[in-house]
Amino acid sequence: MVDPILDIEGLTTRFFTGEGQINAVSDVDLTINPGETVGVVGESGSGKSVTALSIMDLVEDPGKITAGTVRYRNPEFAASIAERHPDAVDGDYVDLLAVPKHVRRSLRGTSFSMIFQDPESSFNPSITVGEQIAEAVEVQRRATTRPRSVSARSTRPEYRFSDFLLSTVFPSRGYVSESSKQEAISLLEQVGIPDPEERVGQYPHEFSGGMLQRAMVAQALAGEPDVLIADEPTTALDVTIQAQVLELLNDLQAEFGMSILLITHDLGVVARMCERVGVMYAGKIVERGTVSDIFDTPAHPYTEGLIGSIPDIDTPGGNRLQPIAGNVPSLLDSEMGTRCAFADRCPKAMQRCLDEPSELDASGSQSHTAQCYLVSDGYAEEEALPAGYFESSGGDS
Amino acid sequence: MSTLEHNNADTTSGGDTLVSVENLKKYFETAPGFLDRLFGDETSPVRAVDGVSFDVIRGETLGLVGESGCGKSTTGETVLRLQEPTDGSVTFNGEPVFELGGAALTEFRQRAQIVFQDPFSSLDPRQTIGATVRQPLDVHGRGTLDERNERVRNLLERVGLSADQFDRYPHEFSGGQRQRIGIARALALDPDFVVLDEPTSALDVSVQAQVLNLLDELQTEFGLTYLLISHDLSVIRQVCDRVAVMYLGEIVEMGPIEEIFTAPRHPYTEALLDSVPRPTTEEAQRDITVISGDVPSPRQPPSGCRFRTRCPHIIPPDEMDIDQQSYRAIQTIRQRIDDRAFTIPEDASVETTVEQLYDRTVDSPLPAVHRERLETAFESIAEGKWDAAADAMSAYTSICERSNPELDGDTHSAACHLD
Amino acid sequence: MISERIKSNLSESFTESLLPKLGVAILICIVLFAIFAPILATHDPTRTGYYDDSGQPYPPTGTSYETQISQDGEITEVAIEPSDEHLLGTNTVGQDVYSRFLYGARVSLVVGILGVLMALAIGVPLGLVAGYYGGRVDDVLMRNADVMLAFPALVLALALIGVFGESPVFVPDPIVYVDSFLDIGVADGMPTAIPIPGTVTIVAALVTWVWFARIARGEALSLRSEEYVKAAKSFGTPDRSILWRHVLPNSVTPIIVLATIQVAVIILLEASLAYLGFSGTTLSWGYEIERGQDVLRTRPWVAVVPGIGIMLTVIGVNLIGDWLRDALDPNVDNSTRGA
Amino acid sequence: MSIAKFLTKRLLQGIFVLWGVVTILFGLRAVSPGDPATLMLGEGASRELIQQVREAEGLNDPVYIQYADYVQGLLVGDLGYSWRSERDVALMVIERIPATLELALAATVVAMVIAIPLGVISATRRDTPADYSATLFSLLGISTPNFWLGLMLILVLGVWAGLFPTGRRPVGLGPAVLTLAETGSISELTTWIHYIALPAVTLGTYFTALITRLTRSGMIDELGKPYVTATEAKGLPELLVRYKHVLRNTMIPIVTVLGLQLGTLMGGAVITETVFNWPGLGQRLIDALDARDWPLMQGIIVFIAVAFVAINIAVDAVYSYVDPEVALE
Repeated sequence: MVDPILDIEGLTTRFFTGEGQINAVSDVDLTINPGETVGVVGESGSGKSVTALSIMDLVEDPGKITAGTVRYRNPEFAASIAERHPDAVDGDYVDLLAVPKHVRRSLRGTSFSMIFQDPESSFNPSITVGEQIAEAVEVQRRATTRPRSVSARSTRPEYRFSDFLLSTVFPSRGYVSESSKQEAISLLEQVGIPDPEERVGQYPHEFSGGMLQRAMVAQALAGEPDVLIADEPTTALDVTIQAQVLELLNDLQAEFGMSILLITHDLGVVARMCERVGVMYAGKIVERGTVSDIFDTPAHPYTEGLIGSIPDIDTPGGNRLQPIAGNVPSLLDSEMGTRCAFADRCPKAMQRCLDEPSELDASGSQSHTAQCYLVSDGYAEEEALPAGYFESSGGDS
Repeated sequence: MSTLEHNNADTTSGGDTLVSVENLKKYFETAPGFLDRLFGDETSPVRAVDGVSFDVIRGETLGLVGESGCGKSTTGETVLRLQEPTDGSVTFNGEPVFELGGAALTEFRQRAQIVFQDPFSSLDPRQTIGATVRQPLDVHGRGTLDERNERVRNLLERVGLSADQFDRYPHEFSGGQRQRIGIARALALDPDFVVLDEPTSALDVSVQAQVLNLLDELQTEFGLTYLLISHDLSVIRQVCDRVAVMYLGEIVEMGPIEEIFTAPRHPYTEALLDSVPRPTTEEAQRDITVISGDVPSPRQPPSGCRFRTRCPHIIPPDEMDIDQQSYRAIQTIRQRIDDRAFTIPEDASVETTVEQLYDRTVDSPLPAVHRERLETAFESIAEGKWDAAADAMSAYTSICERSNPELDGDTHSAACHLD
Repeated sequence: MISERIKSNLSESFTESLLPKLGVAILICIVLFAIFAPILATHDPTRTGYYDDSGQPYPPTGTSYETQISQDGEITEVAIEPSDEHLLGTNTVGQDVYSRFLYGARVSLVVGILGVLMALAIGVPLGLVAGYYGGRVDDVLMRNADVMLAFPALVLALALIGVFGESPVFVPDPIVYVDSFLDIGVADGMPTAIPIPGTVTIVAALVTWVWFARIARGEALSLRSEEYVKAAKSFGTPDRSILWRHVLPNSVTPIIVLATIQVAVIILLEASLAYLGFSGTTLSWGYEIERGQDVLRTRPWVAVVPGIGIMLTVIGVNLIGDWLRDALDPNVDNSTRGA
Repeated sequence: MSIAKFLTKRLLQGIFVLWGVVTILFGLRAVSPGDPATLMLGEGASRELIQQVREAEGLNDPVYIQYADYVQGLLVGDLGYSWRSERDVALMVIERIPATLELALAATVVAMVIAIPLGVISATRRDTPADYSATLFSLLGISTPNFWLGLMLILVLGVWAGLFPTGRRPVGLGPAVLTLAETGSISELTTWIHYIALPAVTLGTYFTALITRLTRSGMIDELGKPYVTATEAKGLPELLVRYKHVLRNTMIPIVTVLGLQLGTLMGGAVITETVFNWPGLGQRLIDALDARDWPLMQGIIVFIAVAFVAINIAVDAVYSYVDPEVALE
C-alpha cells in the first residue's frame, strides 16, 4: 500500500462572526495518494470550499482552523525544517498546521496549487494574463534557486514597498524575470491555448471563460505541484467547455503525475474524474468510498437522496424525482445542536440520531464508510421516526 | 405541425397552438452617442436571437436548451415583450403580441408570466413576500384588498410555504423557498402561459428536485403551458415534451424530447448530450467526443452554418480525399488565417517560419497534396500576404461555410447539411 | 420601508463601536443648543457693546464703533476676555461670544439640512428618471452634470451670490414666540426673528444636486435590470409605479448616506461663504471667525470658539454618515456569507 | 476603439463642457443686476459718458450678438478687459497662475505622500491603534473648515511657536529658483519653503484626509475580491500581492475621484489664499467679486474650468493606460 501524499485528520475550521460561531468544517478526515484524484462532493454551504482553503492556509478572517492535522509527505521538505520545527516533523511527513505561516506560504504554488471556480474574478483585471502566469513561474524559480531551508528560515520580506515603487518607475525592475515570461508562453501552449505569444500580452477580459480557465490551469502547473486543488473548476463553464477542461486536467495529470483534490457539487464530474470520493454535508464528511461504492451502493441516506434528486439524462422523464425534503441546515453553532445534522431531512431518522450522531469509522481498512447508525451498527434496530415528525418543529428560514 | 407556414387568420390550424413565434430577431446595439456617430464607431450589433421560429402547444412544456450566450433567455423575454424585438412576430392565442396596446396588452400581461433564475434578485428585498405575490393582483385591481390577501395566502400554501409567512421579507428565506415565492407571484393572475427562465439553475440538486416536482404538479392542476429555458439537459429531459436546441442565436434542432435525446440529428446536439458527465460508475470509461474551440462572438457569427467552426462532422468539398481530423485541423488553420491570428517571428527566414507554423498547427501527417497547399499558404503568411494565403486555402471551402442550413421542417427537424 | 435587517445592522454597529455614539451625542448637543438658544443664551447675540459696572453703556451711546477705534487707536477694549458676565468673552464689537455660538448653530444646521432637502428634491427624481429610462433624457442630464462639476462649488456659489445678492430671510423664532404665551425662560430682549441666508441655502442646493442625481442615476441604472423589476414589468406594472415601489425604495440607502455627508459639506460651504463675507447674516460661525482674524494674536477666543462649533458639528454629522454607510452598505456583510 | 480615438472623444466632450460653462457665465452676467457701464465708470459718471461706453463696449447690441462676440473672443484667447483696472484679463489671470499652481501642487504632494501609506497601513492593520489614529486623523481632516485651520496654524505655529512667518510672501518659486541658478544662494528658496509650508498644509489637510479614507476603504474592498485569494494561492510574497495587485487596483478609482474633486481643491485654494494673503488666482477672484468686475471673474472661472477639463482628460488617459478594459468599454 502506498503512503498518502496528504493525510488530513480531524480538520476543523470555524468562523467567528457577529452572529455567532459558524461550524464550516468539522472533524474532516481525508487522504490523497500520489497521482490519485479524490473528489469532495456536496451542496452549497457544505464546507467543501472551506476545506480546500484550509489546506492551502487561505482561510480569511474571521475564520480559523481550530483543530486537526494536515500531514504532507515530502522527505526533502521534512528534512529541511526538522531542525527548526521538530514537533511538526514525523518521518517524511510534516504537519502543516504546526509550522509557522511563512513556511506554509512557501509551499503554495510549489507543492500545492489551486484552481478556482470563477476564472473571470480569479485573475486581476488590470494585469495581463501572461504577467500573472509568469508570477507563478517566478515563485517556483526563486524557490528552486534558493535552498528551501533558507526560505523556511527567512522572515525578511522578499518584496518591499521600495521594490514596488522602483517597478512603477522602471518597468524592467519588476518581480517577474524575462525568462519567466517566456516560460508563461510555453505553459499557455501546453494547456492548449492557440497563439500563446499573442495571448500573453492580453488582459483577462479579452479571454473567454474557457480560455481563462485553461490559463488558470497553466498558472497552477507553473510550480509543478504535488497536489492540485481544484475548487469547482468547471462550474462556471458551459458543458462543452467543461468537457474540454476536464479532459485537459486528465491529460495533464497523466503527464505530470500530480494528485488532484477535486471539489464539486456535480456528481457527474466526480464520476468522470475521481477514484475516491468524500460526500460532505453540513461541514462533515458523511460518507467516503470509491466511486463505485458511492454510486452503486450508497450507504448514507443523504448520499442516496442526493443521487435520487438528479434527473437522469439517459432515461425518459415524467417520473417524479425523489427530492430530499427541507433545506440545507444552518451552520451556526447555536442552531446545530448535537443531533445528526441530516436527521431533520432524513427519511430513516431514529430517536438515537437526535441524541448523538454516529461517528465516521476512520479505520484505514474500511475503505467505504458512512457516518450513520445504519452503517456502523448494521441495519436499523429501532423504528424510524414517524413521517412528519419534524414538521411541527421544523420551521426553517 | 408546421413551423414553416403561419398566418394570423389560420391560428386554429394546429387547433391547440398557444404561442407561435415567427422568425424572431433581437439585436442589441450599443446605442451610439452623438460622438460615436461622428467617428463612425457604430459597432456591429450583438445578434442575440437571429431568426427563431417555433410553436408552443397548449398544455405542453417546450424546452429551450443551449449554452450561455446562445440567446435562449433573450428569446424568452422577447416572446413576453419584456424586450422589444428587432424583427419577427409572436402570436399569443391568435393575437399579434408586438402590436398589442391598451386593454389587449393588459390582457396579455395577465395571461403570460415569467419565473426568473436568480432567487436573490427576482424578489424586491424591501417588499414583504405577501406584497410581492399580491402585486400583480394590485396592478390589475383584482377584487378587494381582503380578497387579494386571501388569494395570496392560498397561493403561498399551494407552493409549499406557510400563509403566516405573509409579512416576512425575502432575506429570511432560502433559495428554494424564494423560488417558490417567485412561482406563486407568476401564478397570481391565473395565467395560461409561463416562461420558466432557468428556474432551478441557482439551486442545489436536492432543492431543484423539489421545485421541478412542484412545477409539474402546478402544470397539471392549473392547465399551464410552459416554455422552459435551461442549459441543463437532465432537467430538460425530466420535464419537457418537446425541445428546441439553440446555438448562437439560432435553433439548430427541434423535436419531441425522446427523439432528440435518443437519436439526435445535429452534431451540436450530439456533442452537447455527449459532454454531460453522468453520475454513474461507468462514466470514467465512457468515450466522449470533446468539441474544440469556443463559441464565436455573436457580433460576427461565422458564415454559413454557425456551428461549423467547432463541428466534428464538417463536410469536405466533394471528391476531396481527406479524413475528418485533418480537415478539422485545416479548417481551424483557415479560420486563423482569416482572423490574421498567426504571429510571425520577426527575424526568421521564410523557410523556418513555414516550418514553425507547420509544426505548431499540424499534429498528424498529411497527404502530400494537403501538405503542399498548407506550405504555400504559410509561405504567403511569412511574407505578410494574408489574402494570398486565404486564396491558397480556398480549395477547402466547405458547403457548411457557403450556406446556412434551414430546419428541415418535420416533427423532428434539424438544420444541418449532413442529411 | 426600512427592513428588520437594516435596523439590526444599525443597532449592532451602534452598540459595537464608540464613534457612532460619539457622533450622535455631539449632534444631539448641537441640535439642543440650536433649538433652545434663546433660553440658553445669556445675552442678545446681536446687541453690540456692553454695560460697565455702573450700568452705563460702553462705549457711550451715540458713539459709533468706528469712532471708538479711531479715538483709542485700538479695538481691544471692546472685545473683552471671558468672565462671569461673558462666559466666552465678547467679539470685537462687544457681542457675547457664547450667545452667538448658540445662535450660530441654528444657521449652520438650518442651511445644511434645508440645502440637502432641496438638493434631494431636485437631484433624486432627475437621476432616477434618467437612469431608469436612459437614452436622450440621460444624455442631457449627464452632460449638464458634467458642466456643473466643472465649476468649483465655492466659486459657483460666489458667482451666484454676486448675481442674486445675499437676500437673508428672517424667520420668526418659535421659542421666543412660545415664550410670549408661556414663560419658558427666555431672557428679555432676545431677537424675535433670526436671519437665514436665503441665497446661500439655494446655492448650496444648486451646487449639490448633481451628486444626488449621479448616485440616483447609478442606482436606477442597475436596478432596472434586476429581475424583480423585469417581473413587475411582465405583469404590466406601469413605469411610474415601478419607479415608486421598487426603484426608489431600493436606492434609498446610498442616497441617505450621501445626504448625511452632504449636510457636512454644506455646513462647511456656508461657513466659508460667511467667512468671505457673502453670507447675508452676521449671525454665523464663519462670519465670527473672519471677525476674530484681525485680533487673533491678542483675542484668540473670538475666532477659536466658532471654529470649534463648526468642527464639532461637522464631526458629528460625518460620524453619523460613517455609521450609516458601514451599517447600510450591503457589501459589508459579505464576510458571513463566504462560509 | 483605439485609445487615441477614445481620448479625442473625451476632448470633444470637454469642449462641450467648457461651452456650457461659458454659456452659464454669460447668462449669469446678463441677468445680474446693475449696469455694467455704471459699474465701470463709478456712480458719479455722466449720462453721456455712460452712453458712450455702452456703445463702445457693444452693450447696446442684442444679447445674442454680445454672446457671439464673447465666445468669439474666448476662442482667440481674448478674455476682455477688467472693468475696474482696465487691464487685459488674460494677463491678470496668467500672472496669478504660478502662485496658485505652487500652492495646489505643494498641497497635492503633501496629500499623496502622507495619505496613501496611511491608507494602506490603516487597511492592512485593521482595528489596531495605527488604524484608529489614521481614522481619527482623517475624520478631523474632513471636518475642519480650512480657513479656520489656517488661522489656528498661524496662531499656534506662527505666532505662539514662531516657527513660520505669517505675512505676505516676499518671493515666488520662480524668482527663488532663478536666484539659486544665478547666485547659488538658496536663502530665497528656503524663504519660499517657509512661507508656503502653512498654506500647503492648510489646503492639503482636507485632501490628505479624503485620500486616506478612499485608500483605506478602497483597499479593504479590493482585498476582499476573489483574485486576491487566487493570487495568494500562487505563493507570491504577501507584500507583492498587497502593492502590485491590490494597491494598484485601489489607486485607479481614487485617481478618478481626485480628478472630480479638483473643484474642491480650487475652492479650498480661494479660501486658503485669502487667509494667508497669498497672491494667487483665488484672491484675485474674491477681489473681482467684491468689485463686481465681470470680465475678470469670468476669465478666472473659465480658466479654472479649462484646468478641470484638462486634468480629467489626463486622468482618463492614465486610466486607459492602466486599465484598458474600463476605459474602452
